[in-house]
Amino acid sequence: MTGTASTPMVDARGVHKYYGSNEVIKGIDLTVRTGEVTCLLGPSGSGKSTFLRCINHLEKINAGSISVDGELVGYRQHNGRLHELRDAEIADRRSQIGMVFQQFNLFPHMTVLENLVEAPVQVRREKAKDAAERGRDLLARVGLAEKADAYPRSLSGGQQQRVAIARALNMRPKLMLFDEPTSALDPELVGEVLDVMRGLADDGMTMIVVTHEIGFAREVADTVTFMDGGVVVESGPPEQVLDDPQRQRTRSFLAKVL
Amino acid sequence: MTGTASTPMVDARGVHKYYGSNEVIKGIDLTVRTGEVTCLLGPSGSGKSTFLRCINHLEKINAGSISVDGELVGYRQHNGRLHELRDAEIADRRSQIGMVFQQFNLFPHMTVLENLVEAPVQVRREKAKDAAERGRDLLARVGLAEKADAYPRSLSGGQQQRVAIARALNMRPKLMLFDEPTSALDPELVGEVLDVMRGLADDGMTMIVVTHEIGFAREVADTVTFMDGGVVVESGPPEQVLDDPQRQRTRSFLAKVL
Amino acid sequence: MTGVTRVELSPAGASAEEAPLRVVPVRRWGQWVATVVILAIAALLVHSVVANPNFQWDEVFGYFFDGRILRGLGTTLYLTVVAMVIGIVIGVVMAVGRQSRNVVVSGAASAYVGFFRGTPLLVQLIFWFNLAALYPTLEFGIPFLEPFYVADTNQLITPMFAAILGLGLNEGAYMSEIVRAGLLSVDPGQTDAAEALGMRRSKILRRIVLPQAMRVIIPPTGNATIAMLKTTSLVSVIAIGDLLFAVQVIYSRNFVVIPLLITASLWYLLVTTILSIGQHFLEKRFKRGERQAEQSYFAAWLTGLLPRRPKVEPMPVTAAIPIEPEGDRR
Amino acid sequence: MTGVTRVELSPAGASAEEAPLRVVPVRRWGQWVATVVILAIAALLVHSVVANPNFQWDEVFGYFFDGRILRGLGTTLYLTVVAMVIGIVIGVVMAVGRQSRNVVVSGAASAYVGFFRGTPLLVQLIFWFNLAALYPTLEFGIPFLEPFYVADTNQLITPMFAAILGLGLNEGAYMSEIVRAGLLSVDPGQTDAAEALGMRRSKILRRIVLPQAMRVIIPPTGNATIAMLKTTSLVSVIAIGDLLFAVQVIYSRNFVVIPLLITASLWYLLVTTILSIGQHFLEKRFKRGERQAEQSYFAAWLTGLLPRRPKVEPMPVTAAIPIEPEGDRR
Amino acid sequence: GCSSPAGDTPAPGESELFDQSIADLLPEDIQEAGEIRVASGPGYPPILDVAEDGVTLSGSQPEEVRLIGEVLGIEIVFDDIKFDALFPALESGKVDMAAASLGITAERLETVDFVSDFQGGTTLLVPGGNPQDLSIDTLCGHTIGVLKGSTEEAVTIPAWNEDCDTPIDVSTFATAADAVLALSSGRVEATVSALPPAIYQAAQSDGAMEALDVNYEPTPWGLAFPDESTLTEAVAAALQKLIDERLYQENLERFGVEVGAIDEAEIYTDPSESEL
Ligand SMILES: Nc1ncnc2c1ncn2[C@@H]1O[C@H](COP(=O)(O)OP(=O)(O)OP(=O)(O)O)[C@@H](O)[C@H]1O
Ligand SMILES: Nc1ncnc2c1ncn2[C@@H]1O[C@H](COP(=O)(O)OP(=O)(O)OP(=O)(O)O)[C@@H](O)[C@H]1O
Ligand SMILES: [Mg+2]
Ligand SMILES: [Mg+2]
Repeated sequence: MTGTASTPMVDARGVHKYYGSNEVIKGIDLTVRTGEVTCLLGPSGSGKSTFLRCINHLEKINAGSISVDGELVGYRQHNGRLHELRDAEIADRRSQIGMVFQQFNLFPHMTVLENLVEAPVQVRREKAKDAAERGRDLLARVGLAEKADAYPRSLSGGQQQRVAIARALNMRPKLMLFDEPTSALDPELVGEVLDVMRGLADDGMTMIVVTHEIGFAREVADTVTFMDGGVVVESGPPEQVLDDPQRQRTRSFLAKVL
Repeated sequence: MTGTASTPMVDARGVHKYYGSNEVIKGIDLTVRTGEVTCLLGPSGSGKSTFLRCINHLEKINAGSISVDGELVGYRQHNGRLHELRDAEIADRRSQIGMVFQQFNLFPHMTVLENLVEAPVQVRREKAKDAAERGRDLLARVGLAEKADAYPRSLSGGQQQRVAIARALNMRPKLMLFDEPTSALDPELVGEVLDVMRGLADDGMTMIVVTHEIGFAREVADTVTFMDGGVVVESGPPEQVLDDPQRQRTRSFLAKVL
Repeated sequence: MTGVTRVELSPAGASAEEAPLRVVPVRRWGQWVATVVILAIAALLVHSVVANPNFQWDEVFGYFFDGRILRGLGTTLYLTVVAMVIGIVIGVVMAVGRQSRNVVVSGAASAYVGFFRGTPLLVQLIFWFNLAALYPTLEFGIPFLEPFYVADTNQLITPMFAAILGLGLNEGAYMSEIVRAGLLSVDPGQTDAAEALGMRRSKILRRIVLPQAMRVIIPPTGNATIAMLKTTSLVSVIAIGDLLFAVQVIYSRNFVVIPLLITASLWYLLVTTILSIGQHFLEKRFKRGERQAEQSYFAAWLTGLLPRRPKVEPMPVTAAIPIEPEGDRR
Repeated sequence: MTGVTRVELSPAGASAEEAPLRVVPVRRWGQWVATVVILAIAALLVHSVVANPNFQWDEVFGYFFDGRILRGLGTTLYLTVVAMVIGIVIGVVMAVGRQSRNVVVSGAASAYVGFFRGTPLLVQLIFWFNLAALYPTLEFGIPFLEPFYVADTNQLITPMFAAILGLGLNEGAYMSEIVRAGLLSVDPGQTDAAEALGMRRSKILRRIVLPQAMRVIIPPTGNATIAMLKTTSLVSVIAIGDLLFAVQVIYSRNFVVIPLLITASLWYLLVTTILSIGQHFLEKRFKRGERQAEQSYFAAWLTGLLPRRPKVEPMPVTAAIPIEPEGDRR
Repeated sequence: GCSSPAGDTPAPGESELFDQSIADLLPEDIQEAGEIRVASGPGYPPILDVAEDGVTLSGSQPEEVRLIGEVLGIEIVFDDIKFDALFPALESGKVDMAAASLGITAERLETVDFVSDFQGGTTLLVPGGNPQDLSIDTLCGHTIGVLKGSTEEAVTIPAWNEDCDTPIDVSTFATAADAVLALSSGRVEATVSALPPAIYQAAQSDGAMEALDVNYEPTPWGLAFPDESTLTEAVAAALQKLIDERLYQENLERFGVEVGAIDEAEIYTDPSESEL
């Protein structure tokens, strides 16, 4: 069931999500092919974060289906029925999807390297030595080799976010989800993080990126999807969506952000 | 001793500030004339916030002097000596300087109107009715008339920041200090707050604004001051500092932010 | 979240229009076992308590409204209330004192806390009660000058006064730690903002910091109040009869020990429950303006017993931006 | 901050090059009065304690290393350690249980906390100790079937076991509230991040959430441990001799009450002080990675006594951006 | 506090028991105050107990003190102070004397004075029918409950233990009720206690317990006074008058503890005067 060129990495169909009686996602279809970068744009409250969280099953969806690399997230299909997975299996599938949060969410009580080593050792039962070795390589790649033994709180926001990316990458995920990875950063620090993401995209990582950085989207994205009020308003190649949007909502949003 | 056209509203001379042994402000001179808007730019850690906090004596300076509207902040000159003011007097002077923080810092246990009324009643001993009346006017002015009885946490960031501005204005200050008032906001919400500030500037309020919004600075500021490492690197009218900076440091900073 | 809501789901590759598949919820054997075990234990406990003649339920309820027990209960409640009020006031003063910039003041506050937390309450009670053994008269006045008021210690310090003094001072030391934690929990930005508005320290403490610290202060204070309810029984050593002492006096006569202890326990349970309800509402009161109410002990207990249904979520922080009317703005 | 550092200040209008003016610090009369009053009280207290013959310091120190008292101290320490360990374990289990999605599990945990907080420890101890009066034998087995193990209650539950059971179960209820507050204090983003990495609930609890909750859990646990030190003396009701009971037995023979109570108090103070030091280092340990260390009780006490000097501040969070070498990039 | 004036006692000076010559022995401050404050509280029936109303202090010793008050023509005010606070209360002058069924021992005489008013011997309280057939000579190796600070705990059992190979396993309880409950739950096999309360406890238990019919080595008990108290003489004289007029014995009979009657009220001030 692993991904081939023909199976898309992410295949979301008719996804609905309620918080209580409040419908936050109102039927979203989205396909991301392996190696592609999709940027999600949209105003605050449009459900971008929620959708991302549904993809790795941090939230259960109420209707529709999401499959990652050909496997349903959170369910197993068997004899014409959907069997809910148990926590352990969900955790296992989740470990193949990397996620980077707006607020970094590094583990403050561990050093940078310990942050990177924790999940491979605890989840994958890798040897600490192997995980640490790979971790150091990743840190070097994001330009933080010398910060391995620092604690997260002593790092700048940009540095913290790069550590968060390295932490996710150290699980060798098939898919990376980014939820506004630069919006908590000072303008000067944004560049550092976008550089790392650009490098990832060049290496062929499949990525879904929620962002307000239109410049980045234009440069890196294969597809730009504009969401509002829980639905996809417009989707397509960056040139089309960003420079020649068809819908009024998209245009008014871009007018404000640019 | 009140401000006339000739006395500057803010007159800082040779200001130095240490945190422990760490010199954060290394001799700053700055003059802001009544009715002028000064924008402070500079990278993170350059001491912008610290300087602002020195102006209203939230931090004691270690050398130099700062006077607001002709009066020393935190001291009284008498018989050739500087007498430290007691807390009550400092509080009194401070009440004439409004300050708006990056993180809003609204009082979460009070409604919006209560936030606005608190200081005039507690500090100025105004009648609650009068303060509330003026408060409602101010709320209307920042476009939040109908939110008077809401609690801060139920407001969006932009709304919260506008309440914070109204709260400071309700003390009828001579001078407004803004510390990155839009950097905690979503891009779409930034405009709301900048609009309010623009209106204030048009009304002739003296303002010092720490900001990364170059567009706003260009449009509204009378003077733009670029700080780095605790000193003023460059200062002048916006056209000059923003469009034709003389120093390399300024140029490299603007290159990243723009 | 584990509810078996019917979920329309279509497998990957199948078109969304196909009939939805049935979802088989995961079987959580561990949870079922836990449930069965807990219910079985609960049933056994209830059965063995109700059916066991040793509990002598007639005795238990026979004494429930006994005058002596009710009087003891009154003393317990009175002491708890008074001691907690004094303790909270002292706690606030000491917590603030410990943050004083004056070394002597903060040192004294620390010494107070160290001393009163460090010595047994029983000893403190005996000391206050018998202060006269150490200081037969108390003289009020300016040191080294003639005192302007001299009091016989024993007259000044009645047993009830000694009890209140002992319980209150002791509780003050513990409360000071609780209040200090609360004060530290309030964002310093709040003090900044209030100072920038020109408010004075005392006002800031009273109107801005303390009300917000209450959130963190209330739950451990609830713990402390419930503990105090039981701690008051130590005062029987200085001739004050509380609830527990009342039943002890009765059973030291008739040796109906266990039923009487159950009577006392039921009263304590009742009062504790009422206190928990009070705490719940107090917490709610001080959560005004907070978005998502954390569950207090009582609420957790209630919701722990009631089936959980999805409920309407509170308003989001970030208000959604209204969709503008169509019309090109470019 | 109030230190009289010499500040170069020039008045408004004067040029910065002029000779700096002398700064006259504000006179804080209130603080001076407070200082004098506190020092005077302290001096009076020390004098009256040391010089008062009623304290009989020779008796106090004569009993300090008495074998019975040392044995009692040993029991107190042993019970405190064991009861706190049990209490903490139960507290964690119950705090987690109360957050369970299973209604029966969370209801049972809530009932546990309600019951054990709500009834006096004394009653609980008497119950465990005299369980045989209610249930002469304990039968283990499957309900309604022949039990496979029958034990004599009194043999199974030794007095020490009853004491540990009583103290541990009771403390568990209080600790559960403390732990719950700690768990709630950890940013949910941490759980999100760990879940997104594929970690399982138990792992997340153990490796991510609990270590961070410790910051909030330790101070009230310190309070609880110090209280437990004194609470253990309740076990004398079931014939176990702790420190306080040891001195009570001695003075009930010879009536040297006050000096013996002082002896006990000094021991309690000593242990409390050691515990506070331990708490200080534990707090420091769990503040690894935190930027600005909050002061623990002990540190506050120390710094409250020592003169405060400006010290080198910790590294800023946001690292300053290094100034690039000159060279046009435009 | 729970201080309660003697319920049905006639006003001071009115009683036919009043004896001016004995009253003259009272120290001046007491005469001035017109009352003697006595630390005493229920919890050790039948010697210390409450009356039927459940509030008024009663029992053989408090009633005896009331009689003494009548002889002295002075008001008796009881203060219910627990044992731990008892001596400090004596020393601090909060009370003038203590009626708490205290045994007179050399150790205690170091810090207080006594006037003897009772002879308490030791006996065993065992489960009904005495299933283990215990007696005072066969206690070695058995689990025995005693009362904290009692003569039995301090003196008697250590003396017995000297003849034991396996020492007696002693559990020390704070109150008689705790000890009796432990006996009924089988926690201890017997309690060693003074005879009068043991008889009372057996009577209360409906046959579940019985007190052995021995009165082992009676020793003097007494009313306690602060060291060098000037009140002892008056109290001793008053008590002696009660003994001489047999009112003392009648009072003990009322509570069923006449086995402990003494013939002479003695003042003990020095440790050397005690046999214990
Ligand atoms: N845990 C939750 N409980 C209830 N409502 C929620 C929850 N999380 C999000 N919502 C609501 O769902 C809607 C969509 O939120 P979401 O965070 O997905 O938006 P977003 O597009 O990511 O916005 P932003 O740009 O502000 O991050 C909002 O109205 C929000 O209030
Ligand atoms: N309370 C404090 N104690 C010690 N150092 C401090 C304190 N506040 C600020 N600093 C240090 O002073 C320097 C200047 O900080 P400041 O906050 O004024 O910078 P800034 O220009 O406002 O930066 P930013 O854009 O990040 O807000 C930084 O190195 C910071 O670490
Ligand atoms: Mg979001
Ligand atoms: Mg700043």
